[in-house]
Amino acid sequence: RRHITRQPCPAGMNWIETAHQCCRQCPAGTFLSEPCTSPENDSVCVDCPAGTFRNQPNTFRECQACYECDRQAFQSVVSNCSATSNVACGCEPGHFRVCLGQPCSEFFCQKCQPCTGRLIQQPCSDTQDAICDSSCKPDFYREGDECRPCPTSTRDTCGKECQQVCGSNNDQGSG
Amino acid sequence: HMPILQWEDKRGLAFTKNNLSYSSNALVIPVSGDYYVYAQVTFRGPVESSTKPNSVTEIITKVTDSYPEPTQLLMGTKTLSENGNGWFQPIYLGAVVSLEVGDKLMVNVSDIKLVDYTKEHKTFFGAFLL
Amino acid sequence: HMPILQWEDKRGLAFTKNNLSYSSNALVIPVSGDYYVYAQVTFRGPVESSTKPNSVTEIITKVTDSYPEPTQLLMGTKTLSENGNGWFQPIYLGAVVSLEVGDKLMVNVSDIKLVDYTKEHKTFFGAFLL
Amino acid sequence: HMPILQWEDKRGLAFTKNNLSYSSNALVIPVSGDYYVYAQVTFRGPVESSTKPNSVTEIITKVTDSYPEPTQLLMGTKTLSENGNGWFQPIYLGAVVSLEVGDKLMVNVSDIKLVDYTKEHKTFFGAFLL
Repeated sequence: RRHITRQPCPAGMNWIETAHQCCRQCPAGTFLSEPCTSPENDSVCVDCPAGTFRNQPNTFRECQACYECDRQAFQSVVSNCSATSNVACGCEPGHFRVCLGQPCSEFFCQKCQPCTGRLIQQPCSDTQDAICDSSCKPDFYREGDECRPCPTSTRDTCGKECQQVCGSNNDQGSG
Repeated sequence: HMPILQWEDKRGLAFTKNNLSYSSNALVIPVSGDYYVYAQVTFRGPVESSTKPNSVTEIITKVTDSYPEPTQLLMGTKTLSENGNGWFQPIYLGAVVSLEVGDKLMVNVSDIKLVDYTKEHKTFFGAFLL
Repeated sequence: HMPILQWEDKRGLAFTKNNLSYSSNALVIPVSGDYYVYAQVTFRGPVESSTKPNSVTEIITKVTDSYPEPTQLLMGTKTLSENGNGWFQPIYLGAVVSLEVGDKLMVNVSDIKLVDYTKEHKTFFGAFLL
Repeated sequence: HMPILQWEDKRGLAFTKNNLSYSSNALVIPVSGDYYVYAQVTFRGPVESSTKPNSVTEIITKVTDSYPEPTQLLMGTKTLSENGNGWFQPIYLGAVVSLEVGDKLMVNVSDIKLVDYTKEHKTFFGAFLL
């Protein structure tokens, strides 16, 4: 038998070593269960079992296992795995992505900073932490790099900074 | 004992051959001999429900019907120095061990909630006869 | 995709045998079968031109001519907690995978500038048929 | 040179077969060929007599009668970022190397006092002919 060397196959067909010939590719969402017996007849393609997918036409003997979203680490499912596409994950509300290198296929979901006592310049999004205004909101005074609410009752201690911001309010309040 | 990991043995890259079979969380040895046994577990954190661990441990153990106690074959243990935000720590183990037909191989971990199960190529387990 | 490592396949400890050949950065599979595939990459820093990475990643991938996307076979990813001065971080990966004749195996890394390629015994890549 | 580790080759999980023998701290190669050689060393600290190291290193070396200098086959080196209190750091190495009959394989470490030799499944060394 003339040894059939591996020839390039026409478009939409792949060389199948075990069948020693070109066979039609299986469509996305399926895998090659049985190669064709001759280039004319079709390969036997079977749907990807649940939890697996193939997003391209192929002659693989199995489908790729779907990834899973890391629910315990605050990830959420953006789109479920289907026979033709892998799962897509994002971050739960109140969290944003911290990428491990580019492309951002590996990432953590970190808690957004709360901007307590400040105006929010840019709200937290899936891909970026919130950006807080540097100055404190009205009725808040600065202590270190935090913004604290003005004391409602005179019993609370009110340091110099607090006096400056909240002092005038107190007089009116208790007047 | 430490919790035992469960494994996918059919879908994707996973497969069992030469009648090395997988049942109730263990690889079952079909033929006595020397095997190269290996496993990688990728640990990651933080996860909401668990406190910050200071170490992670992976152990490949053998259970033999004729002996009540599991035998620890290979162990990798690593302290964590990450400072609170996200961390990843893979541990790979592999060596030749003498096994008898019917022996069961399992992977135990210090804390199952810290195991990154999301991708089959980050956490895996296998063996082959020499 | 992540950058692909290039390998020395002739001098020193490197060799290719049993017509497992090396061409354009990939090990080319000559015979279909199950292979134990392994690679170690030693990462080190700091290197002046790159910012301090928070992690390093090594992935062994498979490319098949007839499929447009590479398949990730094995991945090791580790966050770095070293505080700025000199650091070293080896990542070893190894497992049995089913490969077809003509498949190509490559090693991708998160940042090629961080790879310590100065010594062949610190960063290496290979496979053998079972 | 770095200190050489000594190994238990009889009791417990240790064994030598296919006349791969162990003498004066080295595995002696009985038959020329390609071997998958591997070793894991678990380092731990602090130990009272040694200052806090900033890194640990494991090297598998080959000594050949016909060549005076040992050849470094595989090396794993890792900086330590743990902050002083108890730490563990396993290093696994494994690869295929071409060996001649009579070659001796040894494992060297940066500091023998830091090696956790207490359990055989934490620090181990072996090879098998392909």
